[in-house]
Amino acid sequence: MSDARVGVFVCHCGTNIGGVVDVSAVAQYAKTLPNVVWAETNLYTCSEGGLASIREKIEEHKLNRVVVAACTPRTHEPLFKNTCEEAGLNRYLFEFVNIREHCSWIHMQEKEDATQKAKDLVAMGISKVQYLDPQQEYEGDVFGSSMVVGGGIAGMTSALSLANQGYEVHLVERENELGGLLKGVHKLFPTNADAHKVITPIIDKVKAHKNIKLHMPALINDVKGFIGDFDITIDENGADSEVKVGTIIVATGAQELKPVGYHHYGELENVVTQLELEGRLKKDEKWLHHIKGIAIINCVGCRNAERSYCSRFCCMTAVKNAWILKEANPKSRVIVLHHDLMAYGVEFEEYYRKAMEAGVLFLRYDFANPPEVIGKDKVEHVKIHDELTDSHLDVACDLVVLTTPLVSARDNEPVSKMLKVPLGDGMFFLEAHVKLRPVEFATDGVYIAGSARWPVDIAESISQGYAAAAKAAIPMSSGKIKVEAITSYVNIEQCVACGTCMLACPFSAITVMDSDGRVHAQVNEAMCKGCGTCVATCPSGAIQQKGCTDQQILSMINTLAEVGGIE
Amino acid sequence: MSNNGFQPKLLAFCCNWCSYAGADLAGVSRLQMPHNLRVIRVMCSGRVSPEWVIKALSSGMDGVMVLGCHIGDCHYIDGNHRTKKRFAILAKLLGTMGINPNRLYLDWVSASEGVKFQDVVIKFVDRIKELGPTPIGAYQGVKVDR
Amino acid sequence: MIDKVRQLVVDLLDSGRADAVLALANVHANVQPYLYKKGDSLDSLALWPKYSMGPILKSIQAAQPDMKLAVVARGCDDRALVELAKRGQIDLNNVQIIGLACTADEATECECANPYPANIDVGNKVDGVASTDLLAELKGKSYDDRLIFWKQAFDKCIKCYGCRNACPLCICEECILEDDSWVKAGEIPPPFPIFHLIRAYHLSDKCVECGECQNSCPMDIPLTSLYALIRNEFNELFDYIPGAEIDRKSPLVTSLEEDPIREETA
Amino acid sequence: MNCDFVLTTCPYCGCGCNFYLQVIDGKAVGVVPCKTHPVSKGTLCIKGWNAHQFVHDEKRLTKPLIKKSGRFEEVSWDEALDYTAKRMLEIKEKTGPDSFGFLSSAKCTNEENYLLMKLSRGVMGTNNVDHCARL
Repeated sequence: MSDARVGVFVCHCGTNIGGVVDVSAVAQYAKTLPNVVWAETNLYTCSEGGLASIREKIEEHKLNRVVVAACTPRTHEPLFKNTCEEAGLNRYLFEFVNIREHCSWIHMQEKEDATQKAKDLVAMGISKVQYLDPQQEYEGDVFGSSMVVGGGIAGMTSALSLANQGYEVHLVERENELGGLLKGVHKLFPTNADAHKVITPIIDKVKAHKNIKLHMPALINDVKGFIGDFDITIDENGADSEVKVGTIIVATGAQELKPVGYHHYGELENVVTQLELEGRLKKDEKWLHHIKGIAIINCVGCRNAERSYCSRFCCMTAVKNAWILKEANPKSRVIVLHHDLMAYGVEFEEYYRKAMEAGVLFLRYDFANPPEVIGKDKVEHVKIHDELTDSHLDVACDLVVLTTPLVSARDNEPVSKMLKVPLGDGMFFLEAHVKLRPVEFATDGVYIAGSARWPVDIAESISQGYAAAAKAAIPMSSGKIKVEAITSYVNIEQCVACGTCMLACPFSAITVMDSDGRVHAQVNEAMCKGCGTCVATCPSGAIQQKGCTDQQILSMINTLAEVGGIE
Repeated sequence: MSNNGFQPKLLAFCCNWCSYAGADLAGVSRLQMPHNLRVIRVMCSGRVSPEWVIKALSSGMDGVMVLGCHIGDCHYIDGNHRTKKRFAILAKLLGTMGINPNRLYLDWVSASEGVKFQDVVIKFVDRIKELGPTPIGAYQGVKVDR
Repeated sequence: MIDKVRQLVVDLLDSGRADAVLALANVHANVQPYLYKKGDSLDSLALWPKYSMGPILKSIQAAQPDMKLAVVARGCDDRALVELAKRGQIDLNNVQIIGLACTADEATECECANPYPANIDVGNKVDGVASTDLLAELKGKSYDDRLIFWKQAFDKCIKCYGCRNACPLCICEECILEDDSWVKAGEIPPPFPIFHLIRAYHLSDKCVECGECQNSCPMDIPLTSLYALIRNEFNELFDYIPGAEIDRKSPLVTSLEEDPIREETA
Repeated sequence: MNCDFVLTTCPYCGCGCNFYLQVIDGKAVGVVPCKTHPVSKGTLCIKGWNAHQFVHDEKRLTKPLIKKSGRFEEVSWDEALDYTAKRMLEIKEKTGPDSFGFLSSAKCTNEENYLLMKLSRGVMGTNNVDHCARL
């Protein structure tokens, strides 16, 4: 890069660097390095004075490369890049050398070695900066419309929230009515409100909303594109239709586990799951009156080798239904057999205590010897080993209710493949970060809410629905997305279209395609996150990463090998 | 044990989101460590080409360290999965060719593990001091008949 | 054995199931690759010495993609074709493979551990060469002694790039070993160990044990042994043999969930 | 489409390694070393591996040229040979046979090298003959 005119700015940072590293010696040394036309020291390069000096020197010496040796790029790089830009220099023709956190502060007793190390690091930075190219940041438009997949409580919440903000929402529901799991639920804990009284108004609002286009029953067949510009093919009663949206919210929910193989489920009459019980209660409560003994067995088919997780709210469902059964038929004996009862928070704990006061018995069993349901063609009695009193009971029962976990919806796999978003344990969707980005996928523009990610109750589904809608509104409100110019790019002549980079890309941002007769890899700048994993898999270097090309890094290695004065 | 004052020349590749931030934290906490290491920042440990490490070791570096995010913490989902596998086979190749694989060190340092960064650097410098200067350095164009 | 091959080739050509068959021919007392077409006499058909069929088939298919091709393939060719297909270099749908198993002598000459294709049409499976004296010796050496061994072996290298040119899986358009910023130009022997270590790493998930690198090395550098060691280590780490399964991606591109590392190393 | 393998000798030096030019539809596309050749036994040097590249290179000279007023112009073989012969004799006349030097090449066969030696000594009368046939 013979036409490079490099300016080097070495910072004292008061005594933070200057107290250990001989800053002026580093600047003097920098002057001797290739294509360095200016080198100076500043007391505080990040101060207004320091920044002004950079702008002046770029002007004065027609600098086309700037190296700042100071603190860490992770804090001050944007500041210095903006300064270069203000002086008319492309912000990507800049290299930051860390001689504070990585040098002066960690070698405070070894002044000469720290100075030598600072020289080496500056020399490496100067060699790299010569191979940097100017870059333009990719800017894409964002369609002001969103697609919500799944018409359960979470999906409807997101749809209504976005629609109320004025965005067009395409709500796709697989079944032929909205409501998801809640359709089959009788009453809701902890208020015992009727489920349909809660869900029906929401469904009506969704159906009535002018901004919500309801596709029901419908399935998504194919998803192309990226944040801001998704082309989605929907299969609606046999016909395919194309929809263009800017963001996608996955709210496909989950389904109740049918515990075949546990406690003679499906073999004996009156051995039912919680949802099946709720179905009967919804029809009529009269059949309860002649039920005398009820056993509710929790944790059926989970917290075991097959399914290690706890489904969070099924304990509360058990407590609710136990209480309802007890109140409907006070003389009956209602026993809840549990292995740790999850009743977190104030309301749930209160609800649990009321159920106890209402006379529901709570016995703890150990997974080692679970309750045994016995009967010829319908359930007759249940053998229980009560762990606390270490006593064996044999209780007459004419109804056994199995509390089973929610398991992932059966079409999570195809949806995850279409959206190229990962699945975590138990085939639930995997969010970008459990704490920092709970309602987003790592793939930009795709969000998640409700039990599709993890079994959650209604309150949590609703809050996640709002959160996902809020997140989706960010790119849609600005209408633009800007991608930092650190993405990878393909040198078409060198690429033999072996597809290795495509396979290695964590974000499926690379496709192998045919453009005017030559087959080669192609990077989608909007989807590429700039991690560079693809570049390291390409044996020929046909694909490179802006700001981190092999040539740039090799120049640093070669410089260190030649100058690296470690005595 | 310090191999008569031999000061190893070491190179490290740190990922912007975790190990580089861990190194910064070590700096902010003034955790003192040997001066033998020079750090090159990359966006992800998945970007570190094994060929760079081969180039560094062949150019006279006594040791190379690659530090990424812990598996599962990678900012780019599973960029570091590839890192782990690439350097597992590279370590074997180095051994086969006769370069002690301990001259290559792969580890995970999170943004909050300043102390671990210091510890990793100190241990690596000691380990290389024990191994002594790279035998390859002597071969750069110089005939060696041991 | 050779008559059976002749028969299979003739059937393929006469029945029209193949437009051409890539095999070997004895012409003017030399054995060469030869593209048999319908009506060609099969008298000249030859089987040994073997030539690497992968790259030749690739160039033919590139010239005429829709041609129905057949190829007489030994184990190494068969595996090379799988790895080339995996990387989009050839389309196996248009290729019919006549699987030829190597004889014991042929296996010994190549020091080959898997001297047979996936499905054997001609010849029968013989046990491969599990190890050689050199391999045993190398495994026993200390790191320093290995370095001296390979340094002295590669001191003879005249950088003819024959190992790379002959290798069916070296498919780059431009090779970084010819790039001055990677490997200093104008030096014979090329800088050690970067030249040979980079190629070793590039082939660590591709080498199909065809021995063509050593066969084309004018300086008799024991490359077959080097790559045998590398293949063995790769297989130990990832339980992966290049060329074995067309649908299995290289462990170096997949996530740890898809392909974990078998023995946990540092 | 036809693909042939044409046995030939490497043109670059005197070793005489043999390889097959892979010819697809009349165009040399690659080199396959001949494994059964007694000298090279399936190996080549860096020149041999790239010997096919100059065959179709557009910068390759294919017609005799004579520089007229500063520019090379294509001429017939007869005109080129007559012109060369005429000028050689004039120079020999003017400045004597030893003002000539003849350089042959490993690219030529022994017979051609012999003929050049004969031309130099027999016709032009000079001993200034040399050859680059170094390995």
